[in-house]
Amino acid sequence: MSHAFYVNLSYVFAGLITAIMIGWILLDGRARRQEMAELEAAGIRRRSASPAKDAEA
Amino acid sequence: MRLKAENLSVRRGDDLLFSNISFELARGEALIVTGRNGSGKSTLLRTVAGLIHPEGGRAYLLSDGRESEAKVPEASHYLGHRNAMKVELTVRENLDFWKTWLGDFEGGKGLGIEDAADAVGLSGITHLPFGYLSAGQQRRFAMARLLVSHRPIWLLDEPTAALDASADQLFSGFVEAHLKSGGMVIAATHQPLGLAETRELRMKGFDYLAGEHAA
Amino acid sequence: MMALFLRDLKLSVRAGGGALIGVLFFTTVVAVIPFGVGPDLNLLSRIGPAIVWIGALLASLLGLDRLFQAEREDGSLDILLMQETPLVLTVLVKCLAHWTATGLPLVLASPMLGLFMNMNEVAIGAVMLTLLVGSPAITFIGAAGAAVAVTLPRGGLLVSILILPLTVPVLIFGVSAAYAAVEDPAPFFPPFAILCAITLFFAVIGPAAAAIALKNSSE
Amino acid sequence: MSEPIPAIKKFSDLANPTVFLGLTARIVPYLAVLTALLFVWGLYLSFTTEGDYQQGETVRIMYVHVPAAWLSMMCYSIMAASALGTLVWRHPLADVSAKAAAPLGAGFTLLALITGSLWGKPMWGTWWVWDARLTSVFVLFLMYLGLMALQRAMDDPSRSARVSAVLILIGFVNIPIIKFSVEWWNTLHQPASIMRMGGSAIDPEFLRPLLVMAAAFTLLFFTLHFLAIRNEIWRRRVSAQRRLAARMANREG
Repeated sequence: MSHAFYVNLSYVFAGLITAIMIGWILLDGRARRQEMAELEAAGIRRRSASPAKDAEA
Repeated sequence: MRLKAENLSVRRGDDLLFSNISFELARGEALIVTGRNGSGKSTLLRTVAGLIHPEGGRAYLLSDGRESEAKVPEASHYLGHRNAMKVELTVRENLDFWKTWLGDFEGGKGLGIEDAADAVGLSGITHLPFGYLSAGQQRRFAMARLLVSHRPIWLLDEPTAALDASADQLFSGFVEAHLKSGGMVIAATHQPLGLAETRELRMKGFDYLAGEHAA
Repeated sequence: MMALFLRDLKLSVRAGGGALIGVLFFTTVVAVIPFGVGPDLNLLSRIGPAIVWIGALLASLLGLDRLFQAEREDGSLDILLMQETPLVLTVLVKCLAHWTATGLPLVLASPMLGLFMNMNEVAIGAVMLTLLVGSPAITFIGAAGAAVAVTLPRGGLLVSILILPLTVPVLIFGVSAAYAAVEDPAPFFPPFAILCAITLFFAVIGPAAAAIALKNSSE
Repeated sequence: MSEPIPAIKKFSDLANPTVFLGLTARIVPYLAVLTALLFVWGLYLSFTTEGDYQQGETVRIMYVHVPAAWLSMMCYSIMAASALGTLVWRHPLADVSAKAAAPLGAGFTLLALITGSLWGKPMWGTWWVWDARLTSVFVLFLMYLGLMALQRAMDDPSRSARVSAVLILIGFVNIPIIKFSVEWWNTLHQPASIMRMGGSAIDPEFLRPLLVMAAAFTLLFFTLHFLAIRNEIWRRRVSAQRRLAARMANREG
């Protein structure tokens, strides 16, 4: 096999691994953001349901 | 539909834990099994649920006077000491799984996940992992499992053990509603469930009188 | 059934990286071999397929004891048992989910270890293929062992000891098929076909035995 | 999440996760753009410069292999520093930083191993040899995976923090072994040529793309590390808020 093959393959792997890492971090961040939004929504509903109790706490 | 148990006997080791227990339940009837620890209350329930093979006797369903094709375990919910929920999954994932897995027995329909959570007084936290909840909350969601899929027979083993008074009341409400809609309940308990009309089966260990109080 | 499969998959992903630990164990077991036998590349490439297979075998035994024990501890097993769905099918689905979560990553990691053992491309492909076909058999046998040991408080080690002798045929034909692909005189297909047959055989026997054991496990 | 960024009044404010999140939100876009620009430049350089007369085209693999190998060690050093921060100063962000770095380190180490293999095959005729340099880098990879498994296995971050910090520090022994393995033992791997006593031994023709790529990879690492720390802070907040939500639901119910 030609040397160019190995060279290109190594760049492909480099691209692949960095893409996986970037993708994982972005997706993870998005999932956390969504969880926080979900909690926020639940929290607001709880507060509006019983404002007096929340004020005490 | 009627649930009939004939001459159930269960052996543990060399001894008979109980023998020749017979009872019959019609729609809307409840049977409370009482007795001291070790008298075989749990074992009786597990036998009816098909989890223990009885030494003798059997339990079956009667419909229109004939023996039904459906087996008792399929027609029953069993709520044991453990909650049958995974702590790693969220409440919704847990209930969703049981809802799809169990399906509905003919003649009824289970509640939606959120409605069931609402019914046990814990709406709005179904997105939390089950393991984050307190013991009392976990127990309430274990009850919610009974609501999300329809089963005519409820087998309840110490259902109110980890519950405070208000949840206790809540649960009695479920049982009563279930009975009103034509369900049957067999519950093993120390404490009274607060039900108005029930029959009682007192387990006395080995020297009991067979099915004395049962119909 | 799909619900059960997805639930089990979710559980094994969430609960402490099960696949990661399996792959890590696999890699470590294979990686210590060169330290033991010395870094002689010819020797390593000769014993490579066998080492990778043994490593995969041991790694796939790791989480098996939890297959039913976890269900039993939280009471889910009772409810699964009460359903009229054939219990054999339930066990089969659980096995498939377990294999997807822990066995498949091992298969995917095996080419890397093949390189470390200085195996050539054909040998690596053969090992990967035989592992893909053979490792489900280990899970199926393991299910039977896990079901037998489900009531024991410390069943973990016992499961491995019970299962290991039963997996010997899988190992024999898996390794001989892998070698047959590399060494010319022996044909690749016959041992590979036997390996497939073993997996199919255990796919029936394993869940059936597990179902019988589970039915009789509750006290 | 666009939270107002509190001004940094005291040095200790840096320990505040909220301040850190604000800082991240401000810095990361610039870092990302800079990284991308450096990568464009570096890739352009690495494909246009001349090949080596000895190694031919394969010298281009060096432009990814060496930065990845460098990062695999730097990442571990950062984790070791974070572990010290956890154990000595109990810095609240130190454990978060260590946990966020582990998968990145594993990724770059894997990249170094793969590109090394791809370089070794045409040069040495084999994908892998069990020599000191390669083995010690492989051990580093296993350590990253082990640390990830450990951090994931424990649910409670405050408990897992100290345990994994101790483990990280023990594993740090491996870093000097990797660094000096080419000098202590005879290996196939060529010795370091950039950073050594008596000046660089490498032709400036190769040095320029290598340095640009190294800078690009390093910036990439820091960008990702910042983002990963942010994710981890968020994960812990979510977990804390969930427990709170469970408690509040109980009080009302």
